[in-house]
Amino acid sequence: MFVILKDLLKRDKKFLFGFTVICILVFLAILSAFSPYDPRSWNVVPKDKPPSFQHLLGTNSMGQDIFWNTTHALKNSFILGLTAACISTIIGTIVGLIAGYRGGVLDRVLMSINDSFIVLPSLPILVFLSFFLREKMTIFVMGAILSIFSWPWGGKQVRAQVLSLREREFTYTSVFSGMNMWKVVFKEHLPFVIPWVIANFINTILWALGMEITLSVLGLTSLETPTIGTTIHWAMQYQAIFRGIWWWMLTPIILSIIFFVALYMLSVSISEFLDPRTRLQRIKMGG
Amino acid sequence: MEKVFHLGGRFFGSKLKAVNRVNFDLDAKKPEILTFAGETGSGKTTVARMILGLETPTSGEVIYKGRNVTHIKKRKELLEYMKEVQPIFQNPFETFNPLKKVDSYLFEMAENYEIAKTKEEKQKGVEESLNSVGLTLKEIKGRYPNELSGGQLQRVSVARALVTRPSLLIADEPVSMVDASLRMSIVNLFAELKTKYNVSVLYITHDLATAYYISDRIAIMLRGDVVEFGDIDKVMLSPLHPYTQILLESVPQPDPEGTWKEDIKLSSLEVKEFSRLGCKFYERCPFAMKICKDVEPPYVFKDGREVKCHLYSEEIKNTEKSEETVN
Amino acid sequence: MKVLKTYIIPRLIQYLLVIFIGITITFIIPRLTPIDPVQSAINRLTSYGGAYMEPEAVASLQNTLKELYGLEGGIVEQYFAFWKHLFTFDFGPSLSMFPTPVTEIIANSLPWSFFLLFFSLIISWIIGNILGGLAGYFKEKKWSNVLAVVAMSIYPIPYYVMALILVILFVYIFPIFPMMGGYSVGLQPTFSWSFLLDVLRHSILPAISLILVGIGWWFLSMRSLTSNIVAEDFVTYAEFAGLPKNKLLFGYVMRNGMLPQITNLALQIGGIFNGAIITEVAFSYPGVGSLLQKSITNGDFNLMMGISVLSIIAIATASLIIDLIYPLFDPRIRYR
Amino acid sequence: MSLLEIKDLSAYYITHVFGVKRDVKAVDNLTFSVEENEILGLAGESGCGKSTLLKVLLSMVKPPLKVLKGEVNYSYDSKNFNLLTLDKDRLRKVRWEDISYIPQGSMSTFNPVRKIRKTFEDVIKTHKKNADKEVYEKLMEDHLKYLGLPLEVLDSYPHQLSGGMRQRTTIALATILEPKVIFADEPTTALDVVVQRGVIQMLKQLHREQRNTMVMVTHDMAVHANVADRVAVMYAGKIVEISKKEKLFTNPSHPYSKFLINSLPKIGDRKQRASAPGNPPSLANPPEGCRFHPRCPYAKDICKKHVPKLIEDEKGHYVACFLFSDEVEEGENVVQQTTRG
Repeated sequence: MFVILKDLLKRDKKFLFGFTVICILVFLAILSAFSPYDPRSWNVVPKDKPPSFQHLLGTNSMGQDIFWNTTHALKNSFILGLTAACISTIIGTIVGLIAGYRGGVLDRVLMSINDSFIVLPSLPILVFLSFFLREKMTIFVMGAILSIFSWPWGGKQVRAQVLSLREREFTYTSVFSGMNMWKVVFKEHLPFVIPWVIANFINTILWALGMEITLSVLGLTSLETPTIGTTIHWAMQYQAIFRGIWWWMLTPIILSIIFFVALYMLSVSISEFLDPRTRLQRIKMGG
Repeated sequence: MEKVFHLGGRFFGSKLKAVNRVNFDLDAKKPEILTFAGETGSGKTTVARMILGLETPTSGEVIYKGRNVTHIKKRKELLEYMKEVQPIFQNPFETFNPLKKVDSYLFEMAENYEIAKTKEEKQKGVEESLNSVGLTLKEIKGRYPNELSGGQLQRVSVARALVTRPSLLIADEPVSMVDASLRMSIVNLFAELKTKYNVSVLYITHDLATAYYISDRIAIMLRGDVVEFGDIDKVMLSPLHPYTQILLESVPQPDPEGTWKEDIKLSSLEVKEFSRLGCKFYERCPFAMKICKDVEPPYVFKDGREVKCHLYSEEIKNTEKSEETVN
Repeated sequence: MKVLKTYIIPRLIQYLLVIFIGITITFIIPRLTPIDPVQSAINRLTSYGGAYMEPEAVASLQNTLKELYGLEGGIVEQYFAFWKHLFTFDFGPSLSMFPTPVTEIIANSLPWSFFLLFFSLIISWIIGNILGGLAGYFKEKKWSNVLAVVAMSIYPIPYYVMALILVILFVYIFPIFPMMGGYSVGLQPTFSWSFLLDVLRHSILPAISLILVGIGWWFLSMRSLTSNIVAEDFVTYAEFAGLPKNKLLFGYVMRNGMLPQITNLALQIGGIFNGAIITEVAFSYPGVGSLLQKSITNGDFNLMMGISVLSIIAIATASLIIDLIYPLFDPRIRYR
Repeated sequence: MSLLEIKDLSAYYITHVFGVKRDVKAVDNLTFSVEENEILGLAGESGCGKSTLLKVLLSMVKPPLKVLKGEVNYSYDSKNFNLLTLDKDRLRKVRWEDISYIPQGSMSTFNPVRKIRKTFEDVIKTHKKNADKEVYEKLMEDHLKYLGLPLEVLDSYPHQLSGGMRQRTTIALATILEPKVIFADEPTTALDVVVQRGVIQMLKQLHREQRNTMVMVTHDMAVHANVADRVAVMYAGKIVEISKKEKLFTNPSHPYSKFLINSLPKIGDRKQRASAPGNPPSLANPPEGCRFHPRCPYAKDICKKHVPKLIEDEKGHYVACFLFSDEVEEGENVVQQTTRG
């Protein structure tokens, strides 16, 4: 695994950028465990102080240190993204595999449902749903809600991959070599499906975080747990821009730009690298 | 057996009879190479896939050593059948998973069909089948498909099929993707398998030259019908059916004088040929008669082979023969 | 005729299925959640007023609200009642702006949203595809890679963050554009030229933020599409025949690249709609988005239900229309 | 006077993938010529460089393919030029009007979203700028009638035509401006036997009546036997033998040609056929000296070190093998001992 990592870091600039940024952000998220201030409590530090040595990124009108607050925000956002991505990848892959392998009526039914979820505008329904669950909203619940609308993209891709693999000659070779269906799926087809699953996993994290920001701005998430979205929400609430407290609004904006671009670069370079066609070329090069 | 494909959209597709009442049998005691020849879309591959169980025929069935194997459900029965009947595919580079080592398939065969008890015996069995195709385990151990040439890969594919000592090989266009100069080594290999390991081979091809070189009997197919079926020399040296005649005439011969005599009429409406009621060759046949248009020609046994053509059927001979041809 | 059977009918069935699933979900959500909407509405009403109400008044209020929410009777009756209301587009009165029915409120904010979404979608689709096509065709050129990197860093930014960036840039640092609203305060909405100009000035910023992110996506997908098409036989063959560059680019490469982009449009329209709503909230542009925000702050259940149902129907219809015009462009489907 | 002269032409695929630099020596300093109004067949296995050679002769050179050295000199009706160094406009004019190209006839030789008529018009308009609409119509219809193709082909889309019909239309398009030289890259490989015969008949008819020169690439020796006047056999990027069709098929000289011809099965003759031993070399690092020596039963040690030159051992017959040239190894270099008459 490390060989591939070293390989990628050396050759693919996109991966280099994406990987380093994500590592820094993960490090910051871990750092939140040592934060001197409790993220939920207010008025812990003097209000509205510009960035200084004492408070690296300054403080906000709620009396919280922005730097430590951001580390917590990162931790929660990571958790949210990962839960949404895990749930939807599992559901999507299962649906994709069943539709791809079973075929026939089941395939048509699953795919029509899948396509309907893709076309449905998710925001109004998510708003409607989180409006009702407002009291019980935690990070994990939010992740589960978001995964309702993110699993179909994965399902569609996995099914397309499976359909093409099923017709390939080496599938028949393995069937006639006595391998039962499960062995064929896991030993022969999985290495082809995995790149799509990974790229999709990262894209789902991207989508989930984007959605979280949207919903928190509308005030529909648990506003006291700090995430990127809620920091923006409070900054807007306290009219940070009007009152010239630019550093309060700037941190979440820059943070989200780097975070999202890094994630996207990562997903693009991983799907390019793990894509069998290019991997085949690498083997031929004795790479 | 017969196979009707349901073509077209989800709800209202058109019917396409890919294979129309084909029946033939192979003698278990006498190993033989039987060829199914025909152009693309003649249904020869569909016949092969039906025997291998990859397609279920719409009507008719496949009997293997007295057992009806058309609809096998239980896995044990399927394994037994597959142990005896193995396929060889067309494209050597697609037969093996590009991301897996080539020899893994051979050991997979040895494992799943329990050809031997201990690991050494299995290794010996694999080594033996590789030697029977002129390769050694050392040569291909741990290699990826793209590190071997097309000819080598096709040999490994044959070796894979031989691990379980099958009695019937279904080879669908096994040499069409192999270079001309290496092609003969694979073709000779099939002939050798028949004599040395008495393995029968069902050879599916559009290349009549290699078919003539190795097979004992041949069936010429056109749009789902077997138009001529019989001993190789009879069918290829003195063909009766007009389609076989034109087919053999059109095969380019590798000697300078073998150029074609006169021009031929090319039909540009293939699809219509499929749905034609009478003889599928009516459109282009120089001897087409009125009866050929709507009445399906019967199978007639004439000097050593079966031919599906009105020209040779008894009751036509004395009544309408005199009528001038339509085309 | 054959096109009807194999292409159009399956799409219609899909359309009905989308609407069915969407509506059923919106129907189930309020009934699924533990808290009873009627109860929370009553608490809000009573707590605001502070006035003490006799038990009977509270009970009668409860019944009327139940009737309003369509909550009485078994689940199945509610479901059919719900569909009956749906066909007449009657979602009951809005709670925050009490007497006016929901459909009326949505009706006068819909044109704003439609205007913003439609134009920014078309502009970003056209510019994104043309730029992407050019970049794909001239893949080796320097500018094509630079553009790609730029697109890759714009596309993933979420709509709201993009909106904020533009607000900071164009309202604070270079105050050229107005910050909020659909038109200057105090102006009467007439069809005069000056009013239209003013509306335009207000909608520039939200449109730009939608267009920027849109262009990023269309550019990247079109670029990868065209770089594959350029390697196709018919392009190299036409190039060999000496066809002029622009005919090759537009007649051969772009035309074939645009086809999958039409189907993509049908799939992406839901996502772009989400973007439009949240951008409206950022600029408090008087469209469906701000309406949604108002309905959340006031806990206006009926309005929220109305917006969800109507947007589902609107988006499903838009996606159906795009799917239906696709055969006009692709002869391979028209002539089997 | 030969129409086309190629002087020590070399073209490699320079690939630089994942940090590994590799040159595939697809065409390795070839010198030969194509005579006026002949059909020259280019034969050889897959991966021997014949298609690459064709691309270079048409100067359709795109990265990663790169021409290192050599000239491709055309000379016909008082015009002669090196195609590789021709300026852009003249190249555009020459292509299709004088030199045209028939591809393999895969699914996508025509623009899938436009009618065949439109593609024909595009080509004709770029070369006959001044003419108006009727002239195009008439030119197209006459040409198709002349080749025996139904006119409704023009109004249909490529996916509506059968494989054979699409290939015949491609040939019609390639020969509509009556070019001097036609290059065909495996024109009949994707076709069935009967349709292949029809297409080859069409090519020969065009050759006879348009009096043009044709270079046809195919790996099917039997097609060469029925079409070509002379055949050039290629092996691993080099031409090993050029000979008249009759001589090549009755008694080939180069050992590789011998294996190639003897291994072809013929209907009606079951003589034991043998394949060439060993496997084709990889063009990335071909064997030293004569590239066939690892598989050649007559290999001498000179063959292992030096590359045989393509010499004319008989009138119009060329071969590149030390069996036929009397060069003897003198220390490091190779000296011409005596030249036979």
